[in-house]
Amino acid sequence: MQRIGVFVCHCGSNIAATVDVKRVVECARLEPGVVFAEDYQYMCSEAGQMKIADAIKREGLTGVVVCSCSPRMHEATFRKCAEGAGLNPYMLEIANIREQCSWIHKDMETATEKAVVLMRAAVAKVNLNVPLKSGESRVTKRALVIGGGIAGIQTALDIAEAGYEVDIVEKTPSIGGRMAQLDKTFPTLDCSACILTPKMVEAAAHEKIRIFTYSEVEKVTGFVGDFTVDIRKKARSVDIDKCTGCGVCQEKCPSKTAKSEFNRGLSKRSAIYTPFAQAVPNVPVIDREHCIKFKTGKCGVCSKVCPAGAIDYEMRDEIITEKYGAIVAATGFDMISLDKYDEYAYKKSPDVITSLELERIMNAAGPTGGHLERLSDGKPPKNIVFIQCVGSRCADKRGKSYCSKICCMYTAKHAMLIRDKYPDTNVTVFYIDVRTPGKNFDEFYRRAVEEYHVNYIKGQVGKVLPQPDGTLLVQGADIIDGRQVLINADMVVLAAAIEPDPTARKLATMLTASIDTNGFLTEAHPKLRPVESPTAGIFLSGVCQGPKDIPETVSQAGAAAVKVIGLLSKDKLLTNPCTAKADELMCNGCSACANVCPYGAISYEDREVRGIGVREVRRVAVVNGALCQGCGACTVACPSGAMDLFGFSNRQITAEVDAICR
Amino acid sequence: MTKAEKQAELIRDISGVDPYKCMKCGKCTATCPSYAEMDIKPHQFVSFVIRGEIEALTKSRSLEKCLSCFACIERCPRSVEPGRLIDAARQLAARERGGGFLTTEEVPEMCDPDTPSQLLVSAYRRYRR
Amino acid sequence: MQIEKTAHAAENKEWKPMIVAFCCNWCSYAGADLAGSSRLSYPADVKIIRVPCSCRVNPMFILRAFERGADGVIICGCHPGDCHYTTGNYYTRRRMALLFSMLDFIGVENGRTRVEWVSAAEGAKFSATMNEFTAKIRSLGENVRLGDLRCRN
Amino acid sequence: MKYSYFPGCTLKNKASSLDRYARECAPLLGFELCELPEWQCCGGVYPLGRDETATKLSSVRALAAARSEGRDLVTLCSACHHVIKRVNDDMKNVEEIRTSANNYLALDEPYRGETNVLHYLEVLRDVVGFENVKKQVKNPLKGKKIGAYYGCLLLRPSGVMAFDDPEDPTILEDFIRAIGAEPVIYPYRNECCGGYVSLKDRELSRGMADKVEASASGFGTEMLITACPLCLYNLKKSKAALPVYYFTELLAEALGVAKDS
Amino acid sequence: MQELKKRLCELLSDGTVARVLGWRRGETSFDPEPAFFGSAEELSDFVYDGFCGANLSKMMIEAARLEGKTAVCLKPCDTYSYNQLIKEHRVDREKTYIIGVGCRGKLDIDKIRALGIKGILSISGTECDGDGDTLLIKTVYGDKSCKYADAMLSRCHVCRGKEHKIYDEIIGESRDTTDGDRFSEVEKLEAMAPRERFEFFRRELSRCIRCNACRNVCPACSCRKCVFDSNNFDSAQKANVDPFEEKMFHIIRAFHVAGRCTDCGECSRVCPENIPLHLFNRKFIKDINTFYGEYTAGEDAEAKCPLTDFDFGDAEPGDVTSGR
Repeated sequence: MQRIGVFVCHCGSNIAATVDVKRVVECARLEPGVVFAEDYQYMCSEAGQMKIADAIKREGLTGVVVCSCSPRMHEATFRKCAEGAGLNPYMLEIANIREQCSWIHKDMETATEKAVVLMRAAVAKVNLNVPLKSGESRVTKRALVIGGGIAGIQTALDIAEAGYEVDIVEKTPSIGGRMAQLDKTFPTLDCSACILTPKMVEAAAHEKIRIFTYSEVEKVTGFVGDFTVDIRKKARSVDIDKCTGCGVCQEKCPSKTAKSEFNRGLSKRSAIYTPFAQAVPNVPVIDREHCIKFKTGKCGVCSKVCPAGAIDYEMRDEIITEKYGAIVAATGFDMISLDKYDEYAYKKSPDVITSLELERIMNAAGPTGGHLERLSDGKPPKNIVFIQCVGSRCADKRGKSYCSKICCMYTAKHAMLIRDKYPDTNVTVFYIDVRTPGKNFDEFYRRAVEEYHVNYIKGQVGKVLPQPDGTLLVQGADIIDGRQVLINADMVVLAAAIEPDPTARKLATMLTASIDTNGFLTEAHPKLRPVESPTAGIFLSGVCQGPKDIPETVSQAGAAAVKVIGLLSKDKLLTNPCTAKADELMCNGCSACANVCPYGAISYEDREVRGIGVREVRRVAVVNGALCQGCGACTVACPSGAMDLFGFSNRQITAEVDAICR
Repeated sequence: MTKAEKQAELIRDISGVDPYKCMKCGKCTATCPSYAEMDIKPHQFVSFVIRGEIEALTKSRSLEKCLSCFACIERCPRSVEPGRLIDAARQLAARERGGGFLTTEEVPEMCDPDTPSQLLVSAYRRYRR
Repeated sequence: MQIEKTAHAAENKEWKPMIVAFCCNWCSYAGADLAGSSRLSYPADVKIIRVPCSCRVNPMFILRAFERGADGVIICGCHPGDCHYTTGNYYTRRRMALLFSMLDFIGVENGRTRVEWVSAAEGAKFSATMNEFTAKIRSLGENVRLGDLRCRN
Repeated sequence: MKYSYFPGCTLKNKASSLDRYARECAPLLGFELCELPEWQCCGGVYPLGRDETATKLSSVRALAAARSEGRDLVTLCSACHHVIKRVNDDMKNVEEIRTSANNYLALDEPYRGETNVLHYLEVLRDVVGFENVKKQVKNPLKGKKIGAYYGCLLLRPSGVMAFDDPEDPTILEDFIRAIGAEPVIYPYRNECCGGYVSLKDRELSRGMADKVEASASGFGTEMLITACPLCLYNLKKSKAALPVYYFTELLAEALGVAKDS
Repeated sequence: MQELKKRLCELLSDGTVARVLGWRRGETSFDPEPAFFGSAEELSDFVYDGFCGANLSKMMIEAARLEGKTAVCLKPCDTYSYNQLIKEHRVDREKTYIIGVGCRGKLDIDKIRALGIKGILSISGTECDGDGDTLLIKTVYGDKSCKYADAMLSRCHVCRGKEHKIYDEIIGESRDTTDGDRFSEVEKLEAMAPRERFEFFRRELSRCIRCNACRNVCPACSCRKCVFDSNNFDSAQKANVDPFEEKMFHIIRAFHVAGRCTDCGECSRVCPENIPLHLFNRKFIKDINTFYGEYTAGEDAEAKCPLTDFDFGDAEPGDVTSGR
């Protein structure tokens, strides 16, 4: 039996004016388990707290009920006070007789009756309270960043600058990501490589950062502060330590049929290759599918010409296992496939290209050396049509329901750059809406119209009809004029929707991080916790969470880094003690609880279960206290009631119900 | 409910189109092969239904000019499918006028020796009740 | 308890409905606090039980309340999409839709059960909801049907 | 392999060559078309209105008849194929239409969209296989540059028709290759010829057909093929006056089925 | 049945399985009971006929704990239950050899009695491989007969099909016996006034004697310890102290199996008071189908249970009950 003390606060006249506090005290004395009750002017004052602390010691209280304001106000205060007096803080409960009683009722009789009921419910609950202790878990002071684009690089740099070790895992042979493929960036038109490559080099040179390129995360176990991750380092076939990056191998490689991923398939590359000149690390990989040596066993040219002897055809995939305290997903995006959009003739005509392809064409290191030309005949285009929202904002099965966010701005950029460099070229943009919320964004777009006279037409394009003479007849609508527009273009650029990189889905499963219907990783709270995943210790950086431009990506990357630093700066993590726990004897092992857990906190183990007349190995649910946030979804999903929640147990809530309904 | 509102509802019922899904991109008009002949353009149909201006719709030349080629239905990114609205408006007009857009008397002179029966059947179905 | 209640009725005292409100800690309980600090009154018949999330409310608690003589049970949680635990209220929504439909099926007036989404900023909505719900329960009267289930078969 | 066969009104008179050659070629390709005993005209146009039931009944009868024969239902004419496939989809998925159609017809067993509707070309592609068609070809149409004209009805709406990629179809091109000729891709192959309005508004439809033929000949097409009697009629009237054939005519020629049999 | 028996003997003697779970001949020709058979000799008592309605899948939970493989005879409808148990990790597929047995509808002795046939001594025509439409019944009052279909369990009239959803081999033919609408009873009740519905359930449920037969037979209701037997909700069984508990029990029982119930109908089959308990389950199934899209528990072993799943656009509880 508990020894409970009840303390009723007057809150000046806030409570006492409407609730007969003396009567509440008297009624409290009659409740089972209550050994002491008193009232006081201001329970939260130092004197009030002293009264509670004294009573705990003097009366040997095992539980306390404070009838006062909302627990959201002073529960923490009173629990700290109880702890100071040697009582487990979770043995204290609040009966909210101010916000939920005295402040909303006028009649003293009614308010007092209700206050008594609320007090009884709290006493009934405390009778069933048990001391709870926050667990502790160790924090491994190292972070993992998955994805080596601008998001991943920035996050890693920020974490490393704070003095923590960071590993970057990147699946392609070089870090840099999509930003490395861009020519210029909006709204300032500075060169993408000029601002990105210094960061890539800085990351590579940073003593706290390790970079695993051509590598993928294979397996993740553990929980916040203590993850264990298997990383597959794919066989590069080139010894990263020996290679000097001289590039002779790429020059001499006889197989030059593979399509360059970096140039979006618009040019060819050798079988041994670095994706681009500024690659970090500047060490090539052998693409075994295209390598003659791997296909036929004969060749070996690269090995012969390599002055450093770095080529190793025998190299195998290697799995390394490492521990991390926090993981950041920065898996980025790709453009959607346009196979199903052939009304725009993307498959039929080489002169219908995506914006990212145009980005490569405009780039000095790109397939055309930076000259704007048609891929079909190498002629400079005179009429270019841009089509917006190809696959974005679609309610049909072909496209994506969301706005890809970056297309309006990069199209304005492309239009402006083309008009600037090739003033004779006519540029038309078909748009549905021009969306430019961002610093200096609308000004940028207006410049395209006002200074560069880009022809913006509100309307979509219905069909692009390739003509026998090689031009492209663009049939669009101008819905402001209410007419159809026909333009004889010689290049059409499609602003294809972006989608999360396909690896995000697999990764989400490994991390037990949730993804939305579009494949974006879900944030813990859309407003208040935008860079955290609902799974503790997993953070989100960049487009893997939702469409973003570069400035937004960088700021989110920084925010994710701060969250990681905050986590890694702790030696130990205190865990919320109000977590779920399964009664092994009753658990069916049916997985219903795990299916509703938003945090992946529930796993199953084959455990030897011992009880009266029972001793066997069973599959039972095990809650990881470090991950569980205590929502209780599992307790209701569990049919047998084996799953219960500390602090809000089935018996406690039932007791409250009973106390109210009597 | 006014007559116009009733008719608007009827059109929405017959067509199954939710005009509020339209984001006014104009792809229907961009794609329509006979847009030039139309007084009310395909993308405007939605607004007429929303505003309840059904009489203008049922009197529109567009009803006869629509080729029922389903291109606007296929390419509509919001699955609004304006072609259905046009068809529903044509239905409504045909039902109201009793005889529809085509009288039996005028048919023979429209035919030639090669006219496939399919054309006659479909014309009757499109233009008459 | 039953005897007491019957005696109560015999004395012809004014009947007061007994209403249990389960409120999630993050939104609705805070909404109730806001109703209080804004002095937006609602009947004292409503007694609130704080739960971490609406998804913590087990149908057993609801039936238990009815068993013990409650006249109405209302569950309040964060608006869909705003759950502190991301998805809790979506489960609540399904569970309660099915449970209430079942109670309706066996002939218990569905006005006695309700789910309402109340955010921490919606003190006025909390108060209005409770006023409305209490009025509804008053119009339905004492929970005789469940009483029937309890004692007269 | 036997199929129930719905020829449709036009194939019984104006478009008899579409019908006859299709039947004659079938046995050479290992299947047989068994005409439904009592079929009624499909109406030529799929009624889009959700409250239209009466206009869908003839299709339902044909579909139910095929079900009772336990066979898939094959059609040739694009319009019949379009109408019947879409009605079938309604009967499968739209409860109101299913209920009211069944109430009207009072069949022994309500029809619920059980029949599989196939176009002749789908049989060639998915059952026979174009490689096998190719093996049967006796007189390959070597060197002929043929433009496929799809029109609207076979392809759209793709969700229901599921015939081919509505924007980049390949079935007729594969067919053309199978009979030894060379397909020509031109952008108007899936644009409308204006067939439905050619009775009332000849000028409008003529304009459409002209565009199609101009585009096709611009890309070097020597002849057009189609599966639709209405398209054929309409295209034949256009300015460019390219020869237009039913695909079955060329199939018969390639397989060596005598032209005048 | 001979073919089935022969095959079972083979499986036992070649060591493929350590035991067989099937039905043993009862005292009469119409009360076979589920039983394990450990050897070919024991199989002499094995029977499989129209009265073998019991769903054996639940017993496979027990079998999972035994050494070696168990061969189990599952009818098409039983396979749904078995799949559901796989999904809930209650049975061990690796240790199970599933023989999909043919079924042409199972018989209900009470249905025959209800036809006015009393003093039954024996019944023939019940073989599963037979195709006679008539049952011949020897009674103390002479020979009687009735139609096979008229003697079928109610659930067989709304059978979900003759397809086994999971099996290692199939022995015997199955027949589709559906001739009724699964939800018609539920719909009939829904159409009643609330008062009438209330009276209906009060009448039915007042007969409940809390024998727990429904709970014990139900393949979904398979908790190691039932919530009604635990102290966690202060709801441990107290013999009729509070009659509300019976209602609570049946509502909660149905709620706990909602989305998991395969509608096998065993609860109603075994209820000694003939309470139509399946109505609760069907109501949930119907609601789930209406609110969240068609779902058949146990159709496969992967699909997510509707109650541990959600959609952002789900209906609100208030809309649902007010029939909106």
